Amino acid sequence: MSAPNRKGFRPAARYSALNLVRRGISGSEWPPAWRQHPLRAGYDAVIIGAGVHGLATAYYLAANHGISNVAVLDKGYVGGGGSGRNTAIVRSNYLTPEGVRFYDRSLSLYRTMAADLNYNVMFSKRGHLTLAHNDGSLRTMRWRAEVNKVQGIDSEVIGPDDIKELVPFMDTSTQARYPVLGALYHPPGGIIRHDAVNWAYARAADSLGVHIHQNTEVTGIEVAAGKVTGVRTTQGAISTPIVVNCTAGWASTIADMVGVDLPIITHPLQAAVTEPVKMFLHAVVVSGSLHVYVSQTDRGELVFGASVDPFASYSMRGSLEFTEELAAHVLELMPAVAKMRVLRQWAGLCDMTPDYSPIMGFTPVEGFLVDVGWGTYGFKAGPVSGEAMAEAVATGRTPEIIATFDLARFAEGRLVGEKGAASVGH
Amino acid sequence: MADPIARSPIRPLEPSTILEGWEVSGARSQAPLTICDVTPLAKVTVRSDQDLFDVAYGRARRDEHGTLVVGSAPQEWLLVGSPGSAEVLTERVGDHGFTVVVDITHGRAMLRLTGAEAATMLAKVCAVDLGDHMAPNGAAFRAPVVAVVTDVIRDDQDSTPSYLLHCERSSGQYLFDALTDAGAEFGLGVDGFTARH
Amino acid sequence: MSSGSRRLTPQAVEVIDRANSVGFTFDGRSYSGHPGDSIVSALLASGVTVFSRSYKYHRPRGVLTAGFHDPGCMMQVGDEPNVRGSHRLVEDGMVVSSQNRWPSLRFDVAAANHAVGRFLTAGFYYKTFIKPQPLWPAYEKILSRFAPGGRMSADSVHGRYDHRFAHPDVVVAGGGPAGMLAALAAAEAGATVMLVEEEHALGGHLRYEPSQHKDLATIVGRVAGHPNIEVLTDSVVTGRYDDNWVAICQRNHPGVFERLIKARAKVLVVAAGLVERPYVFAGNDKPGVMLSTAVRRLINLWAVKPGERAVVLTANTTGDAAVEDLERAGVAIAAVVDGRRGHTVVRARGPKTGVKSVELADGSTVEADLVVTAVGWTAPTSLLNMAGDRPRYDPAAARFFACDLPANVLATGGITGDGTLDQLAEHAQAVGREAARRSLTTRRQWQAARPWAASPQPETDDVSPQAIPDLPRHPHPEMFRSTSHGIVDFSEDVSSKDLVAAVAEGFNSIELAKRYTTATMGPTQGKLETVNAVAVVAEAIDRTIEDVGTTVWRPPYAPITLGALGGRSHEPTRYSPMQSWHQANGAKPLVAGQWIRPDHYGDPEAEVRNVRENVGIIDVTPLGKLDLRGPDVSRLLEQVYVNRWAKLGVGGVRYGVMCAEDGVVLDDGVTGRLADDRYLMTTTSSGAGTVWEWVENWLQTEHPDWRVVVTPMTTSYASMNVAGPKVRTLLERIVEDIDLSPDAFGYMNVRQGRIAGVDCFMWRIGFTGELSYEIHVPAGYGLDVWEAILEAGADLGIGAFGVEAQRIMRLEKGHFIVGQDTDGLMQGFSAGIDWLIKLDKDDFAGKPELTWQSQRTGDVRVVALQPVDGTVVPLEASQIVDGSGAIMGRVTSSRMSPTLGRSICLGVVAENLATAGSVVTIRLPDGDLVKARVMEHHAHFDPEGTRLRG
Amino acid sequence: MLLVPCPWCGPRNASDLRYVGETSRRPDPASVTPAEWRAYLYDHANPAGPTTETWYCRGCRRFFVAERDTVTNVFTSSRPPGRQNPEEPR
Ligand SMILES: Cc1cc2nc3c(=O)[nH]c(=O)nc-3n(C[C@H](O)[C@H](O)[C@H](O)COP(=O)(O)OP(=O)(O)OC[C@H]3O[C@@H](n4cnc5c(N)ncnc54)[C@H](O)[C@@H]3O)c2cc1C
Ligand SMILES: NC(=O)c1ccc[n+]([C@@H]2O[C@H](COP(=O)([O-])OP(=O)(O)OC[C@H]3O[C@@H](n4cnc5c(N)ncnc54)[C@H](O)[C@@H]3O)[C@@H](O)[C@H]2O)c1
Ligand SMILES: Cc1cc2nc3c(=O)[nH]c(=O)nc-3n(C[C@H](O)[C@H](O)[C@H](O)COP(=O)(O)O)c2cc1C
Ligand SMILES: [Zn+2]
Repeated sequence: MSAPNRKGFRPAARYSALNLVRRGISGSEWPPAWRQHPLRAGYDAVIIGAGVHGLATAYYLAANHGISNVAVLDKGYVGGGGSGRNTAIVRSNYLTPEGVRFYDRSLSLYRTMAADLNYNVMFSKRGHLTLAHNDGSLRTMRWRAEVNKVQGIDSEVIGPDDIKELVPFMDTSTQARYPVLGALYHPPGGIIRHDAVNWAYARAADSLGVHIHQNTEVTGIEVAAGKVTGVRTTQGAISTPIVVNCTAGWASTIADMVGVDLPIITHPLQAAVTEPVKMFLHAVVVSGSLHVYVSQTDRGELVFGASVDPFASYSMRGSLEFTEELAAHVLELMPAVAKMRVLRQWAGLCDMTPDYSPIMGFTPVEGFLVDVGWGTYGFKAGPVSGEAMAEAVATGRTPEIIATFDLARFAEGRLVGEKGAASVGH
Repeated sequence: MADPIARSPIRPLEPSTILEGWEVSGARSQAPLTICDVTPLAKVTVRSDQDLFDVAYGRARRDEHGTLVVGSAPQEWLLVGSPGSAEVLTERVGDHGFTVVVDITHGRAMLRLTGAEAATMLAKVCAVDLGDHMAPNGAAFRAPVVAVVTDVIRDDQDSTPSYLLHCERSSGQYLFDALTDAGAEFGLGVDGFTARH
Repeated sequence: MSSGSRRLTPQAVEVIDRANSVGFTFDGRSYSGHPGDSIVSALLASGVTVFSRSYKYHRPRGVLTAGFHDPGCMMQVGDEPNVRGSHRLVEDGMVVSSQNRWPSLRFDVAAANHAVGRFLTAGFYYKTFIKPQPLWPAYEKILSRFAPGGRMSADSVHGRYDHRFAHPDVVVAGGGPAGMLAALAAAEAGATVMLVEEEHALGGHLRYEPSQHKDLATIVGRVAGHPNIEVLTDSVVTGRYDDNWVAICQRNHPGVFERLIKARAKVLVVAAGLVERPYVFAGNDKPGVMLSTAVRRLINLWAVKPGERAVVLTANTTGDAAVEDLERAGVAIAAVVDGRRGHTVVRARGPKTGVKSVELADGSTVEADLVVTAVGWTAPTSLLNMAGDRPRYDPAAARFFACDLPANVLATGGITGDGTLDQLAEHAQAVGREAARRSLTTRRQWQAARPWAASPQPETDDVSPQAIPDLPRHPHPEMFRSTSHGIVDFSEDVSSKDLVAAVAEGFNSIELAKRYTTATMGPTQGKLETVNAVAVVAEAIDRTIEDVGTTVWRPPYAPITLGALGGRSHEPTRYSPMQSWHQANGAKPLVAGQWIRPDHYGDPEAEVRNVRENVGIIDVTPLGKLDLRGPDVSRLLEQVYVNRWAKLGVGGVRYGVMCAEDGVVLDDGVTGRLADDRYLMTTTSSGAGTVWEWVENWLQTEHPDWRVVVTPMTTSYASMNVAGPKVRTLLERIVEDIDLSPDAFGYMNVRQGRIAGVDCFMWRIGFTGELSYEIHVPAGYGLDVWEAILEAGADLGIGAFGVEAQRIMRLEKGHFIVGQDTDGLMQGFSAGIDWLIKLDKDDFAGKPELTWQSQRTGDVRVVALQPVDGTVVPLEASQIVDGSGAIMGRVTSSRMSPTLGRSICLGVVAENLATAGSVVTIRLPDGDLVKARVMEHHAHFDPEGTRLRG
Repeated sequence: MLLVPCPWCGPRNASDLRYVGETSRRPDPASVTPAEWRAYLYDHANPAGPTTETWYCRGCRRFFVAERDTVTNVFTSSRPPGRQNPEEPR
C-alpha cells in the first residue's frame, strides 16, 4: 500500500507511568478519552458502527489523509458489537496468499499499536496452535503451513510431543477419542485486550477531530440519483456524500436501506469465560474438528469460543447447548480442567459470507462503501481494514490489498479461496 | 459348509447360543431394570402412498399375527416380528399403490429396556418427554439417544414400562455401552435374548 | 488470626450435628467442625476471620454474606479451585487452603500493591507499560502471576459428572416461602413441579428466623409429601434459555460431582427472593464488616458468634432482627445506627485484618470489631432478564422489580414485592395456580401437536386466567454509598472512586464503566455490586438510577463446572461387523469421523504388494449405501449426478460424480441397477449422511411428484472388496449362483448370488486397479463370510489390507478422493472429469455453473505428478511455485509406490501448467525445491486398465 | 434449546433438526443468467425480523417451511414444502 503521509497523533493527555504517578499524587483527573459533541448537520463522511472497523477507518482517515470532519455513529456504546464481544485471537496464518498478506499487515499494525496510539492494548504473543485430530485436518494444517512459509509467515506443523511441551494439560495419549495427531503452530499469534483496542482508536480519532456519537441509530440512508446524500438517525438527520457500513452482524439491515444485496447471513457466535485460576495455559489452542478454542487471559480466566450457532438469528441471548458442547470438547482436550467453573457466557452477531472472506470497498450505490462480512475473524483485521477503507474513501480507488474482497466477486463467481479448507477460523 | 451364523453388532454376554441362525446371549438377569439385545428380531420398513395398517405416525400396536406395527414416520412403518420372519412380513404387506418394502433386519440394532425406572433412566440420555401424558404405551418417535438417532417405541411388557430402541447397526455397541453406563445407578442388568418381542 | 472458640450454645434452628465432629486442615493447620458446618462457619467458630486476599490490592478478606456468593471466601479444596467456603459443607479429611496469597495468608508480598493503590486506578494498565514496547511481555509475565483464583493441576482426574432431561410442567427457582407455596399451589392444581433451592435445605430466609420455625416445618413437610413435587436442594437454576429451556446445576446427586439437569419447563416461576446489598463506605471490605443476613445466618444456622462488639447500621426489619440475634448471642451492641432516620456510618478503622472502631456520620467514633449493615436489597432478576425482561427501578422501595415477563415466566416473593407473610403467601399461591393453568394449557397443546402423545384430557378445570394480587412494596431508604468511598465490587477490588474516575474519563455509561473498571465482572457477577455501581455512576453523571439501567445479566446465575456442562462423554463410534477380527489381527485403528477402521495390519506396503501379486481383502463397510426404489429413480440420478443414467441396464454399474449447485464437487461413487426399479447407490464414507439428505431434499422440495423411496442401507451390508490377480480363483471356490467368467460377469456389472452360504450381491469394480469384486452380504453374516473368504484363499496367499494400502493403490491408479484432491471451491471440470459431465442434459445440480466453467479458462486442474527424482516423496500439501516463488498449486496426495518403486502424486495446478509433460517446481516443507513432471494420465499404473478388466 | 414446530412431529428440540436456510426459488437452469444464479446461490434477505426458512426434521425425515422472527426466535407457523402455490417461494 502506498504509505500516505502520516501526521501522527498527539493526545491531549499523554498516557505514561510517569504521568500516572503525577496525577496520583496531585489527585487530578484524566480528561475524557473521547468527548461528546452535538451532531453536526453535515460531515464529509459518516461511518456507521463504532466497532474496531468503524473506529479504525475514522482514525486513519484523519491520521493518514487529513480528513477529520467525520462522524462515527453507533446505536449503542463504543465497542458494543462484535468488537467488544470477541475472544481477541490475533493471527495471520490464513490459507490463501491474499489472506496471509492482508492479516499479516494487520498483525504488524497491532504490534506497534500501543506506541502508535499511546495506549497499552496488551498484545500478548502466546503462540497459536490449531490441532488436527485426523489425517484430513493434518493435511489442511500442512497446507496452511506451507502457504504461510512461502509468504514468510512463521508457521509450522508440530507433533504431539511438542504440543505437550507447549500445553502440559493437553491429553496427547493415542487412546483419546480425538487423538491429537499434530498441530499448526504459529508463534506470532496471540491475544489482545479487545476493549483497549476499541478505546485506543476512539481516543486517537477523537483527538484528531472525529466525532463519535453513541446511542445514535441510523434509521435510513438518503440516496439521490444513485448517490448517497445523507443519513437519518434517531438523533437527527445528517448530510454526507460518503457512508461506510461497518456494522458487521447488522450489515444487511444497513445495506437494505440503499437496496444493495449482500451475500451475508447473520449467525450468533457465542463465547464464555471461567472463573480465574492461576496461569497454566500459555498458548492459544484451537481445534477445528471439535469446534472449540481456548486461551487464558492475564486475569486467569479461560476464554472459550466455538463455531457459529447452527441457524441464522439476530438474538444475542445465547444457548445452553453452546456451553455444553464447549465443555465436552474442552474436556476431550484437557480432562484435568473439569472442576473449573463457567462464570459467564455471551453472544455476538457474525456476518457470515459464502467464502469466509470479507466484503470491502465500493458498491453500485455511489458513496456507499462496505467493510463487512467479518464473520468470526474480523477483530484481527481491524487495523488493516481501517487503513484500507480510509484510503478507499480518500482516494476514490480500491487499494490493492483489498481488491480480491470486492462485492462483485460473488456475481462474477470469483470466490476467495479461504473456503477451500473451511474450519473454525478466529 | 456349516450354516452361516448371523451376529448382532453387540457382543453377547456369555453363555451364548444359536437361535434361528443368530448368535444370542443365554444369560438371564433378575434385576428390576434390564436391557436386552433383540437385534435378531425381523425388522422390515414399509413406505407407501397409501394409509396401511391403520397405524398412524407416532403409534405402535400389535396386529393379529403378533407383529409389532410401528408408525415410524409419515407414510412409513416399521414391522417387527420374530427372528427369521422378514420374508413373511414382507409378503403380508401385499400390493397397494406405490409401496416399497425393505428388509432392514441386518442394518439395524435393537435393544429392549424394561423396568419401572426405564423412563427415568432414559431421561438421562434422551431429550424427549417420556411421561405418560406425552409418551404413553404405544408411543413411537425418532430422536437422538446418547447422540445416536434412534427409534424409541414404548411397548410395555405385562404393564411394566418397556422401550424398544432401534438404531443404525454400526452404532449398536456404542449405544449399548452408553446405556449400560447410564443405567449403572439403577442397577441395570443385562438380559439374554428371548424370542418374544 | 485465631482467637479461640466462637461457638455459641445450641441455637433453636441450628443445622449442625453437635454429636459428631469432622476434622480438616486449612493452610496446613488442623481444625474441627460439626457435620452441617460450612468450611467458613467451622473456621469462624475456631476463631479464623481472614479467608483470602483480594484480587488487586491483596487486602485480607473475611465473611461478608455467609452464603454461596460470599466473595472473600473462595478457597482451594484439594485439586478444586474457587470453592465457595461459606456454602461448601466441611467433610472429614478435607484439605483446604486459602487462595491469592504468597507466600502465606499472613504475609503477602503482593499486598505491596496496596501501598501504590492510588496509582492502580481504573484503566491503570492501559496507561502504562506503553514504552518501551519490548518490555511489555516482561511486565505481563509478572502481572499474570497475580491472577487471582485457585490452582489447577495437570494430573487432576476428570471425575464423574452427569446429565438428565426433565419435563416438569412448572419449574420453581427458589425454595423460600414464596417458592414453596407457589410449588404447592401448582402441584395441587394438577401440575408436576420441580422445586429448586440453591441452599442445602428449603426455607429461604425463614431458615434463620427462629420465630417462624414451626410454620416453616409445616410447609416443608407438605412440600416433601406432595407426589407432584420433586425437590432439588443444593441445586441452582443457572439459566433460562429460549422456549423455557431451563438449566439446573445439581450439586448433591449421589455418585457424581455435579449434574446438569435440562428442564423444558412449560412455566418457570422465579421465586429467588432478595440478595442483601452491601454498603459502600471506607473500610467496608475489612474482615468484620458483614451484612445483616450474614450475621443472622452465622448465629442461627451455625451457632457462631460473629464478633464481640458490634455497630449495626440498619434501615430495615432484617437489620433490626440482627440486633436481636446479636444480643441473644452475647455480642455487645456498641451502637445501632438507624438508616431510616438518615443516620449512617462513614468509615471502619483498624488494622488490615479487622475492625477496631467505626466513625459515624455524626462525627463520633465507636469502638467495635464488627460492623453490620442492613441497607437494602438487590432483586436477583438475572433469570427474568434472561427471559427478556428489563427490570425497572422503584426509588420508593430502593430496588429493581420485574415488569415485562413472557407468558411462560412468572415471579413471586421478594423479587416482586414485600407485604406481610400472609400477603406473600396469597401472592405465591395465586402465581402457583396460574403457573399450573398456563402449563396445563401448554401441555394440552403439545399433546395435540405430537402424534405420539396421549390425547389431551378435555379441559375440566377452570381455564380462565387466575387473578394475581399485587404484592405491596415497602418503602425503603435509598442507601448505596456513604460520604466516603469504599469497595463496590469485592471480587474485583473496584472502589466507588474507580467508577467516578472512569466516568470522568468518558466511560460514562454503565456498560463502559463496567468494562473499564471490571466492576461486576468477577465471580459474584453483579449480585452484590451491580446496583451500587449503577448508583455511583448515576451520581457521577447526575442521572437517575432508572436512566442508567443495569448491565446485562447472563447465564449462569451461579458458576457451573465444565464437568457438569460436558456430562458423560458421548461421542458415538461406529464399527463394522468385522471389527472383532480386525482387533484380533493387529489392525491399527484409524479414526474417520465416527468410524473406527483398520488403517493397516502392520505393513501397508506389503499389503499393497500382496494385492498386486496375489489377492487381498479389505473391509469397506463404511461406504455409504442408499437403496433407491421406484419408477422415477433414474430421473433422480440424472438430477443429482453430472453424468447420464438413462441407459444403465439391470445388472449394470456406473461411476458418477455429484456437484453442488455452485458446481463444486460434492461426492462420488458407483451406483448399480439391481432390478427394473431398484438401484443401490454408494457414496463416500464421510459423505453418506450429506448425500442422503441432499437426495431427500431434491425429492421432497423440487420433485415431490417423483415416486422414489430412499432407504439408508450403509450398515445393512457388510461390504468387502476382494482384489488381486488370484481373486477369481478364490471366489470360484465359495460363490454359488454367479458365473464369474469374464464374459458372463464383466467389468462394471453387478450380480446376485451366494457366497459362503449367504445371499450376496457383488459388483465388479476396481478402485485398486486390480481385478476385484465388491461383495455385499447382510451385515449379521459379515464376520462369517469374511472368515470364510480368508480361509478359502489361504493357499492363494490372501491377506487383509487396510485403508492405507487402499489409498496407495488408488493413488497408483490416479483416482481422486473428494475433499483431499478436491477442495471446497473446486468445480467439476477442475477435477478432471470432463468426460463425465454431460452439459447436454436438461438439468442437473450445478449445471449452470459447470456450463460457465466449461466456457472459461484460468481455473485449476487436478493432475498426476511424478517427481523427477523418484526417491523424493513431497509431503502432501507441499506447494507448487513458479520462478518468482508465487504459488501455482499444491500436492494433494503423495506416496512412495511399492508397485512402481518411485514416488507418485496427485496435485492441483494452474491450468497453464496442466499439460502433460510440463515440469513444475515443488517446494518441500524444508524449503528445498524439486522438479516434478505432469503426467498424461491420472493413473500412474496400468493406465489402460488391463488388469482390472481381466 | 429452541423448540421448532415440525408440521408432522409438533414442537421438537432444534438439535433434532437441521437448519437449511432461507427458503428460495431455484431459477430455471435453462434460461438463468450468471447474476441470477449467483443471487440464488449467495444472496440472502437476512432480515432482522420475520423470515421464511426451510428446516429438515431428523425425526420424521421431512423438509418443511417455517416462519420465524430472527430477533425473538419465535416461530409463527410451519407447513410442508411444495408447489401448492406456484408463486410461493420454496
Ligand atoms: C464471540 C465472538 C468471538 C470472536 N472471536 C474473534 C477472534 O478471536 N478473532 C477475531 O479476529 N475475530 C473474532 N470475532 C469476530 C469479530 O468480533 C468481528 O468480526 C469484529 O469485531 C467486527 O468488527 P466491526 O467493527 O466490523 O463490527 P462491530 O464491532 O460488531 O460493530 C458494529 C457496530 O455497528 C453498530 N450498529 C449496528 N446497526 C446500527 C445502526 N443501524 N445504527 C448505528 N449503529 C449500528 C452496532 O451497535 C455495533 O456497535 C468474534 C466474534 C464474536 C461474536
Ligand atoms: N430474603 C430475606 O432475607 C428477607 C428478610 C425479611 C423479609 N423478607 C421477605 O420475605 C419474602 C421473601 O421470601 P422469598 O421466598 O421470596 O425469598 P427467600 O429469600 O426466602 O427465598 C429465596 C430462595 O431462593 C433461592 N434461590 C435464589 N436464586 C436461586 C436460583 N437461581 N436457583 C435456586 N435457588 C435460588 C435462595 O437460595 C433462597 O433460599 C419477601 O416478602 C421479603 O420481603 C425476606
Ligand atoms: C475476552 C473477553 C473476556 C471477558 N471476561 C469476562 C470476565 O472475566 N467476567 C465477566 O463477567 N465478563 C467477561 N466478559 C464478558 C462481558 O462481561 C460481556 O458479557 C460481553 O462483553 C458481552 O456483553 P453483554 O453481556 O453486555 O451483552 C469477557 C468478554 C470478552 C470478550
Ligand atoms: Zn418431524
